[in-house]
This record gives sequence, C-alpha cells and structure tokens, in this order.
Amino acid sequence: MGNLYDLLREDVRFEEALHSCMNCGICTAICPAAEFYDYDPRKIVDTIQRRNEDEIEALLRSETIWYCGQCLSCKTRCPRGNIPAVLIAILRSVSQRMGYFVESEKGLQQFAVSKKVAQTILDIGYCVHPDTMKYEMHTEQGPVWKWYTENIEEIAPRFGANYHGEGPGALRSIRKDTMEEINKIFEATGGKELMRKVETGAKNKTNIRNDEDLFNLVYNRNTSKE
Amino acid sequence: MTTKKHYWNEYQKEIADDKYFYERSCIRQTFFPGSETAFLRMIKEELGKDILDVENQHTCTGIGFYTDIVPLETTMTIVARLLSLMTEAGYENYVPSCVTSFGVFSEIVDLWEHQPSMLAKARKILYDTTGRTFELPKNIAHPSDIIYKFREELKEKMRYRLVNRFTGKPLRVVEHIGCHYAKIFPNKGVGKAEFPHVLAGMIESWGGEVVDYPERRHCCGFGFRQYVVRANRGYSVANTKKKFESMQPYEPDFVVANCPGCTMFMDKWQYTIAEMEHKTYDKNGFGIPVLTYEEMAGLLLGYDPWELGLQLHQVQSERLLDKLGIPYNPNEKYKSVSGKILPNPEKPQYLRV
Amino acid sequence: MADFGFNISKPQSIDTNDMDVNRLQALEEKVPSFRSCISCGTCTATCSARQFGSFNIRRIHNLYRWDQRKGLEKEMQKCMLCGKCTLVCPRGVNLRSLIIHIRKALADKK
Amino acid sequence: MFKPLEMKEKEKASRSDESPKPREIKRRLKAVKKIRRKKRLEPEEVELPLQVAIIGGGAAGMEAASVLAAHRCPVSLFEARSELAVNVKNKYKIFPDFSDAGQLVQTMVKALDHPLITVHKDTEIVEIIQEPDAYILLDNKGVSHTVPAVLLASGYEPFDAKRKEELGFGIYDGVINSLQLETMLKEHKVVNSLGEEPKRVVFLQCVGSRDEKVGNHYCSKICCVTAVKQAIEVKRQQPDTEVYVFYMDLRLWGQGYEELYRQSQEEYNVHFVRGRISEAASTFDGRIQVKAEDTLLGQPLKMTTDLLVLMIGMEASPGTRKLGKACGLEGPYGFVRSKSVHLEDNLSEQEGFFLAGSCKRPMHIAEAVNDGRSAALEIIKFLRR
Repeated sequence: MGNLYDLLREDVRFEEALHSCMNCGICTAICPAAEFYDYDPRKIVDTIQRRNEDEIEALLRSETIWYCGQCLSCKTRCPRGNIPAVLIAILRSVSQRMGYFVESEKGLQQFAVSKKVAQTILDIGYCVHPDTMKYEMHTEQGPVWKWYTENIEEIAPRFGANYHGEGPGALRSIRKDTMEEINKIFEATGGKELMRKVETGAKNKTNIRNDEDLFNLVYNRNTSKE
Repeated sequence: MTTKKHYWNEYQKEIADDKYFYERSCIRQTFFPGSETAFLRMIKEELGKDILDVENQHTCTGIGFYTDIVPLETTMTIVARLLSLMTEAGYENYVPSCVTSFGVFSEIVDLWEHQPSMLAKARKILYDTTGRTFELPKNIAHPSDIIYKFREELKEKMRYRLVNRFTGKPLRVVEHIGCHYAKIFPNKGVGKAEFPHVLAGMIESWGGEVVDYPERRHCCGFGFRQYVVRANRGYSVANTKKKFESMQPYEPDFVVANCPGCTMFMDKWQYTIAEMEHKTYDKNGFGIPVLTYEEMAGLLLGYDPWELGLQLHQVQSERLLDKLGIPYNPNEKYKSVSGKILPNPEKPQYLRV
Repeated sequence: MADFGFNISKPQSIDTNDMDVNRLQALEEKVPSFRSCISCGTCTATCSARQFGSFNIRRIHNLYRWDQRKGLEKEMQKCMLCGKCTLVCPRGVNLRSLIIHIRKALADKK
Repeated sequence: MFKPLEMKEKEKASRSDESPKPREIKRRLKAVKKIRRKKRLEPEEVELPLQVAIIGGGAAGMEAASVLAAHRCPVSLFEARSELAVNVKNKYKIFPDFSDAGQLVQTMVKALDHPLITVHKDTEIVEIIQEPDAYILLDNKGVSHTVPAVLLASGYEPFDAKRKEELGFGIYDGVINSLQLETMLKEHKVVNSLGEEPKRVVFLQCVGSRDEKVGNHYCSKICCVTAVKQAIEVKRQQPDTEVYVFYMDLRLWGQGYEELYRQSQEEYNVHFVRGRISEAASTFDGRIQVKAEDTLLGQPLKMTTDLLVLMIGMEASPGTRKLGKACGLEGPYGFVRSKSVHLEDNLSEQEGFFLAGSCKRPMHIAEAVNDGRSAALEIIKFLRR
C-alpha cells in the first residue's frame, strides 16, 4: 500500500465514507454535478478503492474532484452505505495538503474561496454578510440586491435586524472577544495553516503576488467549455 | 395526469417542545433578516415558548467547511464553541436557523458519537484555546421542524389560508427542502429524505396543495464553491433552471423552502435566467415567488409583508398577496425605518416586477 | 442578453427521450448481431487502436443505442478496421461490419 | 410390500385422541418397533402412527408432505393462509421453460390428496414448545398438536417495494412490482396507469436486494432470470413495446438461463442497461421518469417510461421470522439457520426440528421442491432410527 491511499485513509471520515463499491452508478444517476460537468462520482470511488497510487495522484491533481457541490444526495442512495461526497472532501483536503490543487484550474480557485469565505469568517465572524456580498461581485443577484446593499442601514432595521449594532440580533457586529476566540481556534486546529498553504501554493504556481490580481484571475477564469 | 395514492411520509422525528437555543444563519441574516425576526416572534408571542438568541454567537463555518477551506477539526471546534454558549446559558435544545448549519451539527455530533476520541479532542482544543466547556445537545431541530410541530396551534391564530381567494381553490405550492436537511441523515428529518413532510405538512394543514414534480428532490444548485466562485456559477444556475423547467407545467403559485440558501438562489436565479435567456417560468413573465417558511407562516398570521422583508426578493410577491387576500400598502414597500421613501430598485430588463 | 461573467451550463446526461429509435432499427437490420453484445469488453481488450489511444470500442454499442451522435463521431474515426475484435467476441458480434455501417450511417445523416 | 397394521395393533400403538401427550410419543414409537420386530417387517413396511407437522403449505412443505405420505408417515400440513402455494400461484409462467405455474400448483395440490395427509388451512402455528422427544404446536384456533418431528417450511415473502420510497411504488400508478406484472401477463393485459398498452417498459433489478438501505445485503438470485423471462413475455404479447432492463450484474446461473438472456436480446430485442435506477418520479403527463447511470459509458441518463417494473426480492416471511426467533434458529435477515449448509441443510440445531425451502434463504421453485423432498427423507430417517 502506498502513501496517498494511506493519507486518504487517515482522515477520520474515511472509514464511514468507503466500505466497498459495486459500481452500480446510483450516485452518478442523481448527482447534480454529473448532470452539468463531465463528472462521475462512481468512477472516483472506484479509483480510490482500487488503491492504485498513480491513479489516485492523478485524481488529486485533476479538475474532476472540484466539481462536486456537496449536496450529499449520493449519501441518501448508496446501497453499500458509501458517501462519495465525503470521499471528495477528503480528496480535496489531501490535494490541498500535498499542494496538488494548483495543478487544476478549479483547484486553484481555492485561493478565491479562502479569501471570500475563510478570511471573512476570521474578519467578521460570518461566512456570508451583506458587506462581503458586493453587488459588483454578484451582478447576477439583480437590482433588488443592489438596492438593498445600497440602502441597508436605512432599511434593515425594518426587518428587526441589528445591522452593525451591539447586542444580539441579525447582522450584529460580533464582539471582539468572540472574534479573538474564533481566531485562536483557527490557529490551533490548522484552519489558518490551510489558508496559508493555499495562498503560498497558488502564488508560487501562478507567480502572481498581488492578492487582488490573483483573486480576479481564479475567480473569473473558466477555460473549460462547461 | 398524475396519479398518486399516498403522499408524504409521516415519519416523525423527535422535536423538543420548549426552551430552544437559537443559532442565527449567515445566509438568512444576510438575505432574509425579517424571517428570523418573524420566527422568534412566532415562538415567543404566538406559541409562548422560550427561545434564546445570544449576542456572542457566530458562524458555524459551514460554508467554509463544505468549500473545503475550513478543516474538519476547525469546524468541529467552532461547533463546540457554539455548544458551549448553549451550555453556559443552561439550554439543551439546539436550533440552527440554517440548513447547512443543521447539517454541520448533525454530522459533527454523529462523528462524536462514533468516534469518542474526536469528542475528547474537541473538548481539549476548545478548553485550551478559550477555557470553555460544553455539553452535547439533547435535541437538534431545525426551526422548520418546530413550525411543523406546532402547525396546528399556529393555524388557529392564522388570519389567512393558502387558498386562492378568487377561485376558492387551494394554492399550488412547491416545497423545496435543503439538501442537508434530511439527505445526510434521513432520520433527522420529518418524513425522512424522499417525501419529507416538514414543509408539506405546513402547506397541507394551512390549506394549500403540494406540487409533486419530477425534479422535486434536486439540489437548488448552490454547490458551495460552485456559487462562491464566479467562474462556476453556470453550474449553480443550471440546477435551479432544471428545477423550474420541471415544475413549470404544474403552474405553482409559489415556492417555499426551508433552507435560506435555496430560497435566495431560487429567487435570484429566476432573474438571472430571465436576463440571460429571456425565460420565465410563470405565464406572465413575473417569475414564481419564492418564500421562506417563516415568511409563509408570517403572512398567514397577518404579519406585514414589508416588515417580513418580501421587498428583498427579486421576484415580486404582490400578485401572490392578492391571491391570498392579504392587504398591503404599496407606499410602505420602499420606505426606510424612519419613514423616508427610498428610491425604487432598478427594473430588470426582462423579468417583470 | 445580460452578461454576468458565466454561461448557464448545459445538461450532460443522456436524455433517452430524445433518441431516434429508427436509426437503431436500421442498423440492426444490417448487422443483426449488434443486439447480442453483453458489454464484456473483450473487444476493447484486444483492440489495436486501443494500444495507441483512448478508443474504447465496447462503448460503441451504448453510444449507438442512445443515439449519441456526437460521441460516436469522435470515436468512429479511431478504428483501424483490423477486425481482431470480431475474432474474439464471445457473442459473435460482427464488430468490423458494425463500424463500417455506423460510419456510413453517420455520413448519410450529414 | 407395505402392510397396514391390523386394527387391534393400531389401537395398541395409538390412542383415540388426536394429540397424544409427549410421553405417549415415545411409547408409540417403541410400540411400532416392537410390532415390527415381532412381525419381522422392514422399517418402511410399517405405517407410523404419528403425525409429522409441516409448517407452511408452499412448494417445499407440500412436496415434503407428499413424500412423507408415500413413505407411510402421516402428516399434518399447516398453512396460515386460506390457499396453498400462494407464492407459486401468483406467477404466470416459470423460467426457464415457461411452464405454467397454475398447472404446477394443481399437480402439487393433487399430490396432497392422500389419506395420510391432513391439510389445515387458515391455521397458523403461533407457538412451539419443545419437550423431550416431542414438540407441542399451538395453533391460532387454540388447538395443540403434539408431534415427534416438525418441518419448518414457512417460506419467504416478496419484498415490499414501498420501503424504497424513491422508486414511487404505491405512490405512482406507473410503478408496479414483478408480481403485479405476472398478473398482467396472465391476463394478457399489460397496461400503463391509463389502461393503455405501454410504449416502453422498464425493469429494475435488485429492489430490496443487495441494498444496505433496506438492510438486505444478499442477492435474491431469482430476479435476474425472472426479469429476462418477463421481458420476453411482454415482447411476445406486445412486440412493439420497447423493453429495457436496468441491472448491476446479470446473475444467470441456472441451466438455460444464459440462453434465455441471449434469446431475449437476439430474438426479442430486449435492451440491457448496466446501472441502478436512483429514483423514479411521475411526469406531468403521468408517465414515469427514471434516472440512472449507464455505467458502461460513464454517463448519467434519464428515461421516461409508461411502466416501471420493480424486480422485488425475497425476504423471510413473517412466520419464518417469528418461529425462527422463537425456536432460537434465527439466522441472517430473519431467515432460519440450518445446522450446516453443506451436508445437514435440512437439520437444525434442535433434534427433530427440520427445515426446508425458502425459510432458509432465497430459492426458486424447483430448489424449494427438492429441498422439501430431501427434508422428508431426513425426517423418515429420524423417525425410523
């Protein structure tokens, strides 16, 4: 048994996520990603269970592991009790750990994901917040969203929100001491390390040092026809 | 013609009946802040229950976890911190507003049950970093579970029914369940994963008719990283499109969802599709309104539509309000909290508003 | 049309409701052994073209059955008509003849 | 040559009451032995004055009864339902040779027409008490039966496809199970939910089998060939109907099965698709939409059909579950456990308690018949020991 398979297996979720696959295709049949990408979760599960190191490495460097939308529809159906979506999450985790994610366009997007989600958590304690959902970045949200974000201070209280306020309520500012605890937890559990790894990997691969330039590149680039 | 013999699964999960610890949802606060307000009002004022909304709570990191940028250990410890707030306040019933968060909590608690060493690890890291301790929740319920549980009690207080007042017929409602509500753990959802009864039960008991259509179980398309990164949004919108194409022949009056993300996407993507492909899924080009279940319940209880925040939806709801016979003041729609009339949002080019 | 920086993805799955069954019937009349395939892959295992590329002759059967014209067109030119597949098929499918007829059918439709 | 006991001897061996006391069993067996020795008769020449109880009037139980009777062993056959051989009777024709199931049942029922066989229909055995040398069976009518040997042949029941909610059985009219299709075939009336001849029929294998989600890891083993048989019958009755069979493996292991598969492809143009259907839903026009992956292509596919036939597997019947558990013979999935599947498959861990047929595991009709027959011989061996 080689290294990569062992790395996958080290993840605490692995044991539950893969028992044995009989290639019935029930996961691919209802997979939203298989409907719109050239993507087949069954094949990924089968590749892992075959334990071929070269194939697993190719997978970790591939576009295909980044197509899954983590809806977990596959978990509900698998007649062998496997969880393809969790195997994907494990592959992504190892791909980032090993630095392989930079080999694919979709993998490189993790730089943008890190800035947009993880950094937001560390900065303000939310995954998503109107302040970080700028209309220019989300024109597909439409004019009502534009209107809301432009007038949020004046209108949010109508819905009982406590926008940027102290105390409880929707969209309140999260207390400084709480933010410190979140930051400590991220540091102690490898959350920050992963962010650093993604950042260094992406910058070295693309040779783009400027955050904004790199962000715009990976956020918008789509060379596949899909 | 659809011939159907039995409808929605009646499987009942355990739902605590009082003393809830409420965890707010990043997405719901961002897009539907009025829904969380309405939910708390229903629980406290209509049902007279105790629900706690604490100040020092924060994200569960769910979106970071499912975009694979926040490691399991981190999410697990953040979950532990949220639980410590519950423990600190003396509560045992955890109620996460977000379906993603509901999924995260279900997954992490399941992991701890199967791998006690991970629970020990979470306890240790949390204590080492914050000095906090926590107990496991006795019950985890999504707010939609609670509304479902008390749907008959709420019905007694409701001033309106899901009935078209022009025709007297039940409104045709598409219910959409967030994937992480029951697909991860079917036993954790009312009615399980295939025919979840959580929203269907509300619709039926409040006078509406549930639409069963082929892509009913299909994901809204959020897909975490598939929406977060612009380059991937073609996937995200395509899934919503698939659902609307499938439900279109049934001519639903509105869609209701229990996941804030799904509600937002199914609302906003109708605009995107209309502008990109000049397609809408109702007969008149307005799109199909998509409501949160709190908004649906709030409207029937007689809450003001503009206090609920219906003006934050891209697909406008006036036509639905007319069908329900719910009065509204158009002049109030775009007012600020101080009563100032704000400029109206721009009109989309194609989607009618 | 508005441009939001992405296109709406097109479904990739096979929609069997779109397929033209007449095309299949026409082929089966010419090569009746088409029906006998059990997708065992013996043909692919022995295929000469397979040695040098991604050609998978076994898939031809399903691509044709589902009327996947695009997929077929891509695949059909890879075959070198050596006929080894026909020799090894345990169900006696005349694959070589099949390829010739599919090529013809695809050309005719153009 | 068989020699009946003379009346006086018979009375000596047995008493008039139908159900002797356990101690009586031993006495009677001894008495028979004594008479036999005295008259210098071979064991099989003497009629046993004791009723053997067979629980279950299906293929295995009925065959066992007729074999026991032919060997001069009186039998009480208990069937919980009002009819015998219900599972066989529900079928139209039997693979691989398309024998008529009705005729088969007739033959089997006829073989029970024997003075030594008493058939108790509508009689469910609710309790079994083990005594030294005997078993006391209590039935649902409150009657007890004391016997030297019991044959459990309580069989299987078809999987209830409602448990696979995502497949829409019991929800959408266009979704039926393989037994309902048998009935349609029998009546020559294969129709969709609107009563029309279907343009397309889709079969799905492994419903309730090989599926952790319903707790059945095992293969029910008869569904593959049944689908092939049914597909052919559909095509025979309605040649213009398109037929698709969705499978994971085609396990056509029996004599003539593979040939039948080939015939279905070549002669009847039945299409086989390798992929398990993930869900079925009703379309707006009342047809059924299914989703699967064509795993041989590696692409998901969507198909609309007039009729979706679920090939339901075999599960232990309620009687099998209950009695197996009560007697401590519960095996995997609620089936009962034999002493050894190789050489002692009709024996159980308990002396005098025998097993036959699909109460042990999925079996097809011929297997169950053979198994009933071999169990009968084991019982005779035991009683004449």
